[in-house]
Amino acid sequence: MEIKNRKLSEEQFHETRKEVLEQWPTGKEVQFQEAVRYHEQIPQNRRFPVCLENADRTGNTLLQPRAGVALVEEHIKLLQYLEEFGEADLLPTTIDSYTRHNKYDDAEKGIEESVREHRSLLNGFPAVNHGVAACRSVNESVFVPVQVRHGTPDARLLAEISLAGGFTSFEGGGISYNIPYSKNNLLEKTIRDWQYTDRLTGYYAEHDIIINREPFGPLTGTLVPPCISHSVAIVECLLAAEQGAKDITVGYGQGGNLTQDVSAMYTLKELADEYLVKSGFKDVRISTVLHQWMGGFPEDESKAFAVISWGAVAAALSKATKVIVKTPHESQGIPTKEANASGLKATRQMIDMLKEQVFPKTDEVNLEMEIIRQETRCIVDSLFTIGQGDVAEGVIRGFEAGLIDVPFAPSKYNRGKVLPVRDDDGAIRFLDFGHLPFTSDIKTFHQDKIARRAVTEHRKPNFQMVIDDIYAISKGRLVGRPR
Amino acid sequence: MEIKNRKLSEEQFHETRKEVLEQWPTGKEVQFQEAVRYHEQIPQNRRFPVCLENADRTGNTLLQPRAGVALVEEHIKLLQYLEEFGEADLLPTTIDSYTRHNKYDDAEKGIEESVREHRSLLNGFPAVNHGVAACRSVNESVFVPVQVRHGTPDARLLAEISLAGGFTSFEGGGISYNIPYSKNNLLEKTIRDWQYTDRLTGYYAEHDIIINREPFGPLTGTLVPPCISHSVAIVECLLAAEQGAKDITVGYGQGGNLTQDVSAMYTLKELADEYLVKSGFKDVRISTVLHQWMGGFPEDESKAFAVISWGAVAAALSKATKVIVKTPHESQGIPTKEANASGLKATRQMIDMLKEQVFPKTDEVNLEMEIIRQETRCIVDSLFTIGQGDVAEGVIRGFEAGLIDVPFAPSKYNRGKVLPVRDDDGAIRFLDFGHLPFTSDIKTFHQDKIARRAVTEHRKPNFQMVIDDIYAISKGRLVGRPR
Amino acid sequence: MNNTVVLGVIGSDVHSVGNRILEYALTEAGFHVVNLGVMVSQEEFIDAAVETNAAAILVSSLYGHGELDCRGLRDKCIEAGIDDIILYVGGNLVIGKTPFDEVRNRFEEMGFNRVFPPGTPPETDISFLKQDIILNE
Amino acid sequence: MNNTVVLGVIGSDVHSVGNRILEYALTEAGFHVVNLGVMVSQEEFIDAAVETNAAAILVSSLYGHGELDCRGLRDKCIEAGIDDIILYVGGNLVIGKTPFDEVRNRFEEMGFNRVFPPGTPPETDISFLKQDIILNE
Ligand code: B12
Ligand code: B12
Repeated sequence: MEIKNRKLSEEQFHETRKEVLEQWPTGKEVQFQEAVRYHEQIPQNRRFPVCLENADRTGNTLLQPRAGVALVEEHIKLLQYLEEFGEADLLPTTIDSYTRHNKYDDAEKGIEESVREHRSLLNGFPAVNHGVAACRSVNESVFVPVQVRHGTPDARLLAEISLAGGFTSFEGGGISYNIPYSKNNLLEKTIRDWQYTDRLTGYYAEHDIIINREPFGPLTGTLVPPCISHSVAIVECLLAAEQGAKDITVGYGQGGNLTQDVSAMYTLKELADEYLVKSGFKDVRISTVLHQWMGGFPEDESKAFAVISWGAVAAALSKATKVIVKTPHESQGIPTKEANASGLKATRQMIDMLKEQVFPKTDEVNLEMEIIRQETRCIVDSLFTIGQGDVAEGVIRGFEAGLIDVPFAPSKYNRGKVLPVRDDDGAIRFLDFGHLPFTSDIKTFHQDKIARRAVTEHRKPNFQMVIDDIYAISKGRLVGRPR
Repeated sequence: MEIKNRKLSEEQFHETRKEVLEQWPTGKEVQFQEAVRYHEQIPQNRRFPVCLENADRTGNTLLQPRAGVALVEEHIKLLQYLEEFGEADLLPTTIDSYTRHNKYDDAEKGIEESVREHRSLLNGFPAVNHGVAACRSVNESVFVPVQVRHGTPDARLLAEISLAGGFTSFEGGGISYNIPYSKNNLLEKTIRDWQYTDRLTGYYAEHDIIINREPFGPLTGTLVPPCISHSVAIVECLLAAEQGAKDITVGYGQGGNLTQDVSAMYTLKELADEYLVKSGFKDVRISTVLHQWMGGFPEDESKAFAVISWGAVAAALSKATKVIVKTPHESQGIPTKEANASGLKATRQMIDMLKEQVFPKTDEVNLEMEIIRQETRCIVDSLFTIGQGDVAEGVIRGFEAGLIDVPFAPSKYNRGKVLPVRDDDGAIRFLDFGHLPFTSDIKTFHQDKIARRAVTEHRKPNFQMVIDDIYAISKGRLVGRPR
Repeated sequence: MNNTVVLGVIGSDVHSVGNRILEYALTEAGFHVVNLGVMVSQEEFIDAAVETNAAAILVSSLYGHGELDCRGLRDKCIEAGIDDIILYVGGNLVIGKTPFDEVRNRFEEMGFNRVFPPGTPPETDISFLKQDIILNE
Repeated sequence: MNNTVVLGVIGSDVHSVGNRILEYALTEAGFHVVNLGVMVSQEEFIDAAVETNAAAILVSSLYGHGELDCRGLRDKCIEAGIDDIILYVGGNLVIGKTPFDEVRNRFEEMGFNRVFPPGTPPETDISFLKQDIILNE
């Protein structure tokens, strides 16, 4: 299968479409023209792109939780609760893991068992099984825009059904929903499938319906250095834009060192804009999202509140367009609606208290920003090179060659050579560069930083140090110092 | 009564001492030489000055809650709980309000009713009524140092009993425990009484027992501009040092704007050192304490966690020696031990996550620090001038003249002319300078800052704006914008 | 309408911020406020109310000793011949976070006409106060 | 002691971080680890265990579908003739914060020998594992 970053022709698109809509009975509920008319009447307050643009214009950071349960009625109640008592600005519909792996049969069983046991046995909302009308009733039951959040390598049917179902934003991408979310899926396949999903978004855009698209920023959520997630975000922006997406939110998972996090957020939008313009896309609106710490959480709920709050600080001080909120139940399981609302409320308080404050562009921030820019450009440019100018081909070959490599990812198409570790200040650096195409200056920068930590800790930097860092926040610190 | 900042002679001291120890029957339990011997055998881990010095040396910020209940056994259980489950580094014994006003009869009734009703009807621990032995059993029942925290204008007997009772730190001062904590007490009287208390500390020091002293930093806790609390802290340092205190912790109540808070903490120690040295005190060890937001708290506990966390951030990033921790029950009432521990745990998580990070000395910080220095010097120097070189006399005349003036203080000896208000970034400025001896440059600085806010809000800065700011944090924001 | 009200913080309580704001808000709302400030004894409240012929006494208690401090206030009012005066109390009335219904009961039993939880905005007090004074006349 | 153990994350679960760490820790502790990685079916677990003559199967489930995914694993073991193999399960086994006793019961009933709560440090698993293998031999 050869993949190019080329817009799917209308013909190709419609051909595939037929197959996609046949994957599950609910596929036949999708009628594109009718869906466009449905979207036309959606009020402004329920349109994702509109709310994001307002937020950027007024300098507000919007709050969005994660949430999804098996049954429609329960899901609606959950969202209404988060809207009313959690004061969420944006809502999610998190999809269950069976649907994410296109196991609609298993999802069906999960629905049935959930009905029987009066509790959700699925870890999300099985939107495909529920179908178009159910999705619309979800969207219509709240006052704010709702996004589909998932982790689905092949999300074509999910996109068809949920967009026809009135959702105005769709998370994911052919890389970010493959590498961290699956084991055996070829990148060729998932990128192709996401070209379809993006083309669908573009097709809506051709009919004046703007759907927000959001590459999944945090990847594995575990010590991902900014340049890695930035590179994936940029590539996915370029892939989406090529298919006609007009409104994209690029994301980043908080690392914990404020200087690095702020620098990452400042460069994220800048670099996305830079590459889009360079590739000729001048009308794509870029907004940003910061994910509160995505790695392992402390068990104690009070401590979890501090982690949540620190994420809120990073989002507020870096002026993220929106922040994805964790809950005090994070380390334990899918949160109750109350726990979910309490994460939102803590975040709200912090965001609003910090509204007037910005993190200054100090020398340290400028240095960090410059490093992130250089690293990211090394990676993305090398993808263009190896793809002979085509970034779709480039990213596939790049993963093969390890020019880009996501730490701890489950996919066998990810090299898994790169090892991240924190430096003495808690910023995330590279202990092992694998095959990342970095200049020797960049490498020296990382090595020096890590060497300083090694001196502090009187030990060699090795896998044990990485493990200590993986556990660190859940054990109450940022840097996994030896005890 | 004429007051000079002059060390009380041993004679004067002993004369007063007799009277003091007769104020309540437990006074006769105090035997100075025996108390010194008792202190000599207190292990290092229970000595406040030792722990503070260690913290400063290793760059740690120590955590201290507030806590106190009516009965000895319950109080001990409370402290042990906060030590074990709250992981507190330093413990408090917060004194009840009757004792604070020397109403030992009322305290006795409170004790009796508490016994009868099996719940604490006092808002703190009545140390005077309980006496020396009870205090020792409190101190001996935990592994970390314990401080007496109160708000007592005349704390002479409390100091005698609690220091003989093995406490190694004593909060308060003749100004900071008068102006915000009482209505009719003459400054002459409270300063004189605190000279006695400081002299007692000095007397212990002459016997090689170093007791930590801590002027109460936050004053009324409500929009107090840094220069006001800094000035009081400096004056109380000078008063305490003159009487022989050797170990002093200067404090500041978080304002909420990070740049201002960090600048305040950086200048607090610097200015205290500066004035001590200038006055010839070269062997006084100064450490710092940041109080998490001391004004009105939000009712919602999740939101309270965010406020607590933001205080922890300010303490960590400004490298405070210790932080005084609030609880999620703050807006409601004296916290349960669980709520108290949860405030500690959230703070612990934040402090430890931020251990490696410092707030950079940006231009904004340098400017803010310079403003605080200038303002504080204007005030303190004017006190020396009006006191003809004597700062005790100076501060008394200064309060009379409004050269120093604490916002919202209940004391009738406070002018109450000064009005603070936040600027457009949330920093605390002066809306009304009252009679503060500021240069016109300083005044212009404040006026410009406030004018910018007025423009943003399309309204005149007036008392309504101040009220909006007083409510702001409890309503979920820093700046009280009109709705 | 008799628009004189006596305001103060009872006992050894020095929390002065809310008191300032209440004075301001009540005055803005047209009341004649006799503000005794903080650390006010029961006797001072009653003397002021008698002297100014006030329609209501507004007692604040924040610091936790409210229960101990407020007991017997209604009786003292009766002794002083102002049996029917409106008594309000508000603030952090008891020690520790307590279901407000319980708090309300305790203070209503002591003879307070209305009891307000922490964080009550002045607008609420004021609208109740106007109604109650008119009804009481 | 038979030191071969099969390790994997069951079902459609892709949480790979804990799996990496467990592999590392078990290997360091002297086990021969057959790590099947993430997204492992019941059949794959059993085939690997039979093939390598493993002493134990260590199942992780983080994502919440653990209950649905783990049912019947013991029966399949019996069918495959490895009736007595030690079965461990750990992670975030059910949906939502749940008292761990309840969780343990549910999984013990399914035939797991031991059930571990989230956040169990590898040292704990390892010391149990050594004991249980020796006892089982
Ligand atoms: C990082 C993370 C992710 C990353 C995973 C990246 C990757 N490929 O690994 C991403 C972002 C992709 C992700 C996705 C999802 N996640 Co996730 N994730 C986490 C998180 C934050 C940390 C997990 C982790 O790495 N911990 C660190 C490692 C070292 O610890 P560990 O995994 O717990 O493993 C240790 C122990 O548990 C133990 N252990 C584990 N297994 C076993 C087995 C045995 C036999 C023994 C003895 C011990 C043992 O030893 C391990 C080493 O110390 C957890 C919450 C948390 N813990 O804070 C949620 C969490 C596990 N995820 C959750 C969910 C629901 C999902 C999603 C469905 C999507 C969603 N709602 O966002 C998808 C699922 C995708 C899929 N199909 O599996 C839920 C599960 C809910 C539940 N059980 O009720 C959790 C608990 C979060 C929550 N509270 O909602 N996630
Ligand atoms: C600022 C503050 C202080 C300052 C006060 C400075 C000053 N002179 O005013 C300082 C630091 C000095 C202080 C000291 C103490 N405080 Co204090 N303090 C607070 C705090 C944080 C805010 C109070 C405030 O100003 N709020 C803002 C104003 C606008 O609101 P308000 O006071 O609630 O008043 C409004 C309403 O309640 C209502 N209202 C009030 N009274 C009335 C009456 C009527 C009739 C009506 C209708 C309405 C009404 O209208 C007001 C205006 O909107 C509160 C906790 C909180 N709320 O977050 C604790 C709090 C009140 N303090 C408390 C305590 C215990 C103390 C101390 C004993 C010491 C200690 N443990 O630290 C001392 C007591 C000293 C004394 N003798 O009184 C406790 C009381 C506990 C309880 N009831 O169980 C509280 C609740 C904190 C806590 N959770 O422990 N405190």
